[in-house]
Amino acid sequence: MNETSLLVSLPLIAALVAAAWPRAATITGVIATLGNAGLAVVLAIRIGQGGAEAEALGGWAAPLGIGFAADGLAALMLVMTALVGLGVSVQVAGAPLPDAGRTGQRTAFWPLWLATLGAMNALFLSADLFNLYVTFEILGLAAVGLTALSGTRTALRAAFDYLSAGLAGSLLLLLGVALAYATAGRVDLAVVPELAGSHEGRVALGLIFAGLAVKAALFPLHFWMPAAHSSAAPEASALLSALVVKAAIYVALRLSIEGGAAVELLRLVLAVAGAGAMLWGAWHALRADRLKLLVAHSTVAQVGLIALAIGLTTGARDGTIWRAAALLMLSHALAKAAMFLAVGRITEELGHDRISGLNREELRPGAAEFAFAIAAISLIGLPPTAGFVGKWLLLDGLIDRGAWPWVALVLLGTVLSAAYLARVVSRCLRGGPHVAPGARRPAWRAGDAAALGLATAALALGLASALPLTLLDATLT
Amino acid sequence: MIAFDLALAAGILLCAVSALTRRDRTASVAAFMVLGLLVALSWVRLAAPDVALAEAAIGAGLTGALFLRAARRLGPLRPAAGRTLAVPAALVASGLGGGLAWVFASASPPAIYAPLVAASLPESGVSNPVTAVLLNFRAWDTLLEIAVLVVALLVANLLGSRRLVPVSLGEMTLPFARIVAPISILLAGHLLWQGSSAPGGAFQAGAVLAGGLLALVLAGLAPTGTLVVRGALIAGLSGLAVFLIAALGSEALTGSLLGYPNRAEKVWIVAIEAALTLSIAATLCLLFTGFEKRKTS
Amino acid sequence: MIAVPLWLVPALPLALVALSLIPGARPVVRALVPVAPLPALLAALADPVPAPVRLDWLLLGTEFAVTGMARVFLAFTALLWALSAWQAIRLLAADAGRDRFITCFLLAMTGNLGLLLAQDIAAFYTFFAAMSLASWGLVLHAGGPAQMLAGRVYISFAVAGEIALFAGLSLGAFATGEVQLAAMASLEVPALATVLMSVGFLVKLGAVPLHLWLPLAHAAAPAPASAVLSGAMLKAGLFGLMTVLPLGSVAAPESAAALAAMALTGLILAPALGLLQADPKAVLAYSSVGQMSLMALGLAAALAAPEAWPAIGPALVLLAAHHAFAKAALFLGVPAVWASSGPLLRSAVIVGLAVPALALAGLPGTTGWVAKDALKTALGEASFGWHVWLGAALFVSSLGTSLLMLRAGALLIRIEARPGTPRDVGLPWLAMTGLVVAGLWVVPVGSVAPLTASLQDLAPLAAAALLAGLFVAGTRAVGLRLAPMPPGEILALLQRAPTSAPVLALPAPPRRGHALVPRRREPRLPRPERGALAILTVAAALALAMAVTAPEPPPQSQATAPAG
Amino acid sequence: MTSDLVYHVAGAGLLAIALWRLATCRDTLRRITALNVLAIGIAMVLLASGHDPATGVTNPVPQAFVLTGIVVLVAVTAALLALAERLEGSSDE
Repeated sequence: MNETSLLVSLPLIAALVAAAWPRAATITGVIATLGNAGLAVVLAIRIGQGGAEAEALGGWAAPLGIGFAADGLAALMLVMTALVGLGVSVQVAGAPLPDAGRTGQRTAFWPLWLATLGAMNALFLSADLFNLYVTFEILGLAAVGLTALSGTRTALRAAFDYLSAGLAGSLLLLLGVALAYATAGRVDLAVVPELAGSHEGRVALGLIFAGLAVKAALFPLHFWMPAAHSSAAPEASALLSALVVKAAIYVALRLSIEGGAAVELLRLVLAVAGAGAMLWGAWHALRADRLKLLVAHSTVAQVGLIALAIGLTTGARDGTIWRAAALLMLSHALAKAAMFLAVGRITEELGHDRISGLNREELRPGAAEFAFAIAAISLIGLPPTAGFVGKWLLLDGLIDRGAWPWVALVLLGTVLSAAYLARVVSRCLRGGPHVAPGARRPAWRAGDAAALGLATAALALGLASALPLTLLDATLT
Repeated sequence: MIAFDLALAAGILLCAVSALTRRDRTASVAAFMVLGLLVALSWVRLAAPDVALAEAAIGAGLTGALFLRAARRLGPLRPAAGRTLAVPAALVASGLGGGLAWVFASASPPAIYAPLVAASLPESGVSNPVTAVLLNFRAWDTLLEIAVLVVALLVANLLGSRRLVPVSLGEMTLPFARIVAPISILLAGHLLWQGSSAPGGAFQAGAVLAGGLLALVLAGLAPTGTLVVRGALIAGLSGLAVFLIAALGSEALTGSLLGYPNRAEKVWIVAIEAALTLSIAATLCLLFTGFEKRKTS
Repeated sequence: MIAVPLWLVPALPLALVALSLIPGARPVVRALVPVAPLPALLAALADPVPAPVRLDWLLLGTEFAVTGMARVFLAFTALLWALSAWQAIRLLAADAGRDRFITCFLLAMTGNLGLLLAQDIAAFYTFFAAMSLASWGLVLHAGGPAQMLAGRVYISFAVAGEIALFAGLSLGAFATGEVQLAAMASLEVPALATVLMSVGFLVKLGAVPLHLWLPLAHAAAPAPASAVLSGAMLKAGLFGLMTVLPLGSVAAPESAAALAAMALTGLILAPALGLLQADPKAVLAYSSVGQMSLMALGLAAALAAPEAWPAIGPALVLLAAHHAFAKAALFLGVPAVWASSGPLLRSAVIVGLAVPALALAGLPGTTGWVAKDALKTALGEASFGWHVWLGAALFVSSLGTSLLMLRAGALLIRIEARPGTPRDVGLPWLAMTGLVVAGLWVVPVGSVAPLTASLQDLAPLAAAALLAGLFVAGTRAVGLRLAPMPPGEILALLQRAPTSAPVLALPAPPRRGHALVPRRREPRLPRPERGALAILTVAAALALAMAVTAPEPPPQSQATAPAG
Repeated sequence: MTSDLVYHVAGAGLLAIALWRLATCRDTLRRITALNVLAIGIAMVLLASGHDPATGVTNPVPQAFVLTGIVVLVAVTAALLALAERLEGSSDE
């Protein structure tokens, strides 16, 4: 049986099992996540060696049927999802259950996460615009479930805003797909260059990108995102921020590569919006008074950076900048998941997540703070992390082109990200008697393993960045 | 006929405005349901009877019922506080709408799908082209669509939305439910069976079946124990399970995901559709009734 | 000689770091720390030099090789790390934080050895950063107020230096399109990049006025850490400068003058400030500032007169190696003094310490004299505007060093023995003293020409002795007593305003009482319709923009591109 | 003037009304209704595009799209309404 088929069906089957038998949910979830990681790695190795693969589902070829396109970019995203999923799964499965209230939360987590995983896998492989819309709907709904998991009023409010904004976004996407059909008569992904050739088709692409911008929380359509990501449970936030947002960015990147030089205008919009997001997110992260809010705003800024990279890709498929964008997506996913998990631990330990109250009694920071610091290094883009290699490639490409204003913007964004992350890291290093009354060091010692593992992965991927880059070479050839 | 089309379009727009501006919640929902029915009618005019059936049953019927439930629970519309940018919004929206009307009207899709469908229909195992597209050519879309229903079920389960308390609708309820329920089962079976050759299919059948079940629930005739809810949940999940197993099974047999074995396509499709019908009915029912019994204030 | 694969040089200390994560393996790690630099030593002494190693999967494609003068640097660096590690594990055997210290020590060692081998800028920078940042842990080790202050100053300078270095390397790489470190010395590298890189290295080298961290850090760190900080890591800055400056290819009189100004300031300022110190380690640190300034002066001369570089280069390497051994021997000698309780033993140790001190002062017949003479000869070949000052500068340097050595000796004689210091901390010191005598013949510096000593060479020493004698006699006669000055002049003065005990604990958050109470403020009411309006506007704008821009003719790839 | 054009315009009109309402109204239920109207509008323009006035048949593929869209929408609407009701219920917690 083919890995792609298993990648898309196994998580969904596991989601059904976990939903039907809540008692077996944890074990099912862990096994499925592990299996998914294995499949993704096997597929990535095969694509890395043998090049991109295409498959027509049911034997019906592209315009009528739906195709799967498994190339290097898709494989990289699949592995990224699998890795982050693995880390978060370990965290959720290993967490002790302090009270009965969390039992229900945890059993409800697994089917939602597995559905998210299945939808992401299907989305990365899909080569059909309408099919993408349907996967977005699964993803959006499951992500809202994850947001609402903690059950607090703020989380529910954020989940509602998230779902209604997400639905508006996907309806815009659907409208674009409808117009694409009305223009070109078909909706497979290969239609994009043809769309870019006519006025109607260009409008369709514009609507699709507007929908994607909502889904990706791209400035100025990010209004729903900080609330959703900061009010959810830490594990859910990790998944939402690290993975779910990437789905829309991935599609934007894919369309941008497919469309080539003909979608120059859309790319310019992406780049400008990305620059705006970088500054806006950084500004709010600098002013945030809660740790989770800071991290959520940093997602806005980082997504902006990635969008900027996608926007500055030249139409050529052999350019370097889109590789930089892919690598930045990967590093952001790993680092941001680690960061949210670490924040969850810090909050659990201190009993609050106010940045002003982060000082610890003794000077020695714990493992969670350490994980946060490594993740911060990767997000800022210091060597030798994956974030550094991504930014390096981006700057390299930009300087090659002589795009100095963009270089300055990227550097400014980097400095700002260093500034807002330093707010946290420096405080963790300071001493002071500012431990909350309810503070306790949780007995669960292994709780930092996932955050540390993910942060280390972001670090190690920087050292071994040749692996993802070779994999990306197998894209769209 | 153009006069009829124009009148219909005017009615549709009127209903939409009414649904979105009436201050009375019930009236607004009623307008929305009428809008659904008129839209279904217009789609019959556009030679899309399958979609019209689905819109009438699901879009107007079930969604309307959901809205009614919510309208009762959410209480009256509160006057909006704060300034809204009504005029600029209206300008932008009408500009976008006008532009879209122009763009859609000026675009004429090249005939790419029609010849392909016509050529492939004999191999699909069914003679209704819509069913062929839904369950054979683009069955993957349909599978994921069922997954959306399942995830919605999971979210509703997570939220534990308030269980519907059967209310007595007067003396008519019981006989009404007793008549409607069996009819809906018969109708669902008919729709399901004829779906392979004529308008109809799993979604329409499932929606009709769900309507019958809901009539029973509302009349207080259906059992409402935890076990029943759990059984309904399993039934709701089973549709996707069957579809996924069929997908993987077909891959094992033919080497292609959702590529049914030759000359057995119809059996596979009808089997999947049967499972989907039950599962859709259960899912829609559960989405309406909710999971957890809470005190209603 | 055993052929060592070069990747083993950074990998062995790194592997020990990884091993030290397992609590049960830590005694083994402690025992193995002194052997960790062994591959580096073998690689440096191997003849012929080991083959280069390419690791394409690492960073941007990494290459390790032993090239040119890196061999000498590698040799003395490895020796220094090995002997310092030996003393560190003995000295800190009973210290609670020894494992943390050893982890930082090993990381810094990895960085220091690795940067001498790295051929590409990414690996070089990574190793350099690892060295600088891990040394922070060495400075902070003892955890007292002085360490906290030194740590804060150190990390500020280190990070600033790292940023400058990184920016310079990036600029250089973008300008040349090369990621090879050797390309950074080419003439295509913009001046700004060279300046930034140099600033990064000058911070490490401790050139005035970027030296402020140095006396603080050296005084605060444990003695073996000071030995490697001063002996090995300062040399990394010199090594970096020798790598990235366009030495020997083009004359840069302005840059040379600027560098020379820094160096001359250092030559004069270091002894002046160092003499006022009360801590022997701080005195030694100021002497390092002076010595490094001398090396910077050599670089400045080479910048001014490129044709003299072939002579100056080897002389600088010689001087670096000599200073490394001598200064490390002095630092390692401090614990040996602590360990010597009886007056007899004490005087034996002081006599032993006189060997590196005299070598540093340039007593004829010692390595210091050989090295300084080599530099003097080399500088004599250069001819440019201000070369007439060089002789005077060399004299001042020797005089200053001699005075500092006398001061350090006087302080060392008086410091109290610390009972509990293991006796065997003296062994690595003895080994290092042996290297001071014979080291230049161990490390592959090339031929050291036998020289004849002239009476003139004794002049600085004699002058120093005279001055010191006069000073001591004068103060005795007048009954004057000088208050010692704390290390780190300007910063220390700033720090005078007393801060309460834990220095690193910065002021508490302003709203002390409210900081922890979650504010029950309801968040601002969300305005979902504003979001929808934004979506609508963006969609309409995008659609309009796409509609009015001219559609391009369908590209050629249309026919060939079924996605993937 | 053909009937297709009428439905194109009607569909676009639904889109405009729904988008306008979405951008000016804060009430949850009304917003959900507006999203539903938006979806109906999209379905209508899609079907009208798929309709071939010459032969009088509508292409089955857009029909399938619309059918899928209807089912997806009822699922999302149910989730949205459940959320809205929970929010309303927990307002005084």
